[in-house]
Amino acid sequence: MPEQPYKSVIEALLLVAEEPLTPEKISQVVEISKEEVAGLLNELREEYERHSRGIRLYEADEGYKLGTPPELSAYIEKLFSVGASPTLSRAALETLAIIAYRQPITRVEIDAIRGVKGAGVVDTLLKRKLIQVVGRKESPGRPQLYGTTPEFLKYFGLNDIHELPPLEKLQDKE
Amino acid sequence: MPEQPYKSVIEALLLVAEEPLTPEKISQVVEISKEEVAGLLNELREEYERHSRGIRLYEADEGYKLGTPPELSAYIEKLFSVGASPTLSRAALETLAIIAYRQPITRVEIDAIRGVKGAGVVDTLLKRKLIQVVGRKESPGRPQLYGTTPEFLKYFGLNDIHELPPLEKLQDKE
Amino acid sequence: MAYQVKLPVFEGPFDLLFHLIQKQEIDIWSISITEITDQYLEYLRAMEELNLEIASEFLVMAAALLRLKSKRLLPSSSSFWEEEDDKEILSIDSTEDLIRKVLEYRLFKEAAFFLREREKEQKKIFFRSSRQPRVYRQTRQETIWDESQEPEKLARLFQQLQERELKENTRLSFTVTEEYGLRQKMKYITDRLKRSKSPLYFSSLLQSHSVEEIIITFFALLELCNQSEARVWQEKKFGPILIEVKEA
Repeated sequence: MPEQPYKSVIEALLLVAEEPLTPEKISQVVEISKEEVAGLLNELREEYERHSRGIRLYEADEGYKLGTPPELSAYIEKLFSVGASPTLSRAALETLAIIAYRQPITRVEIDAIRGVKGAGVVDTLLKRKLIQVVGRKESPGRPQLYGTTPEFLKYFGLNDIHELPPLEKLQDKE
Repeated sequence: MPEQPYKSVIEALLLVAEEPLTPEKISQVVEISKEEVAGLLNELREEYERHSRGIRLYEADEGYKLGTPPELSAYIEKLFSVGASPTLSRAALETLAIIAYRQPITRVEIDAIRGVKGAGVVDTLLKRKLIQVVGRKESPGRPQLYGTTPEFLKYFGLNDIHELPPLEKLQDKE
Repeated sequence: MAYQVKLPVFEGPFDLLFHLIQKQEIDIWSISITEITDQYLEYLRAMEELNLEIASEFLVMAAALLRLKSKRLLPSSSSFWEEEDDKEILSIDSTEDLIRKVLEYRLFKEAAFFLREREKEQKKIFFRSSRQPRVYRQTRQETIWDESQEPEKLARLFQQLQERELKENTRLSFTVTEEYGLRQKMKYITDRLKRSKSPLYFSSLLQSHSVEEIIITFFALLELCNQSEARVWQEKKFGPILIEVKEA
């Protein structure tokens, strides 16, 4: 491996790690002693604070991870609530559930299941890119068919539409 | 909101954002002009490089996100204990190049350019979500037409399909 | 052990041809089809000697090249060449056509090379995983975490909706039959059918077009079919429903 300042290596590891990193793990990857790791982690922590950066080093689960300074929480909350991220209304979630499990599906079919005319809801979901037009039904009027988007998967943290929880079998309709 | 150095706020936002952050979004959250945001992003980028840190600022999807310096890849791979992820075969890359520049295109048309029947290659690319069916050609048999996906752009670190160099320009390289 | 000859590997016949032309270091448009064909066959022979498997496309190209070569030896007016119109992936009409195809292939070979470089570069960069902020938000105690983002909630909602739909459908059909009277409607339909000389449209049986009426009329019709009193058909999928009396 190329010679790199170990501190930057540790910072990179912390940036991409999915879980808190233990000094053992870091020492194993970087191939320096646990003591050296501890020293470098301390340096990192101090640098983050001294230069009033947007990053902090936190301990969690016997490991370390990067997080944001508590005093910036207002900004972070704003980030997650601004624009495209208001939580979905119940109507929107119901509609989304129907589309997810019954795609491709038309508006009329959605309304029939919900028992309500939900004109605006579909448009909202379209605008948020959680659903998209996937074709047209070969029936009178050739209504548009809707399906979910990659954005939808991301929103619910799914890798694949098949990761949607399976539905328990309902009794067969008479 | 508390008075905070804007640069640290932006760094914090980049750290927690789920998707590349556009200057617009940042400007909206931090409540400073887009020009100021652009200036601060530049300062951040330079600081990361100058101090040889483990963090870099990257552009993607018209936004910005944090990633690691390419020269540390060996360590990251070790952390995830994966070898470098498999690269695409030459056949796959050739096929992908043809689809990228000539989309929408059918299998037969791809084969004609390559001079080889590449049945399996297209399927592999479909499975890897680098290409998708974008329609059917209005010719006998109505063969499927293929095009590239957003995943394709991400894979090659492109913001836009137009960032592909023009074909004629590739030709100049004798 | 015999020494091993290393043969370069080519993605396809065009790839090989391009390599051969490039080796000659001449303008591609002035290649001699005879020379190229010979070199091409030589390569295939070398592959054979090494017991390498030769993909069929390489052989098809060899045939195409030989054809081009011999074409030059025969008078061009000869009708000898107007035979089989092979719809193979490789149909090459002339040397110019061949060169055009090789050049086109080369463009994409370059493009593939460009993509390879981008791929290499990208593979070295790692980003924060997009699932990470969840962890971050949870550990920060004040949960911004929003349960509407849980896929399980979707499943629950859908299940509830399906159950409700089931209940409502049963209730609807029950009350409808009660209120309107199936018998009455059946009698109405048979009367109309007997009076009419030509088949009736389903829609002409309706007076109010309310959901309830449509359903009851449909049920009545089904019942009549069941009792072999009426014959029902559609001329095409989703077309209008036509009805006539079924003669005994």
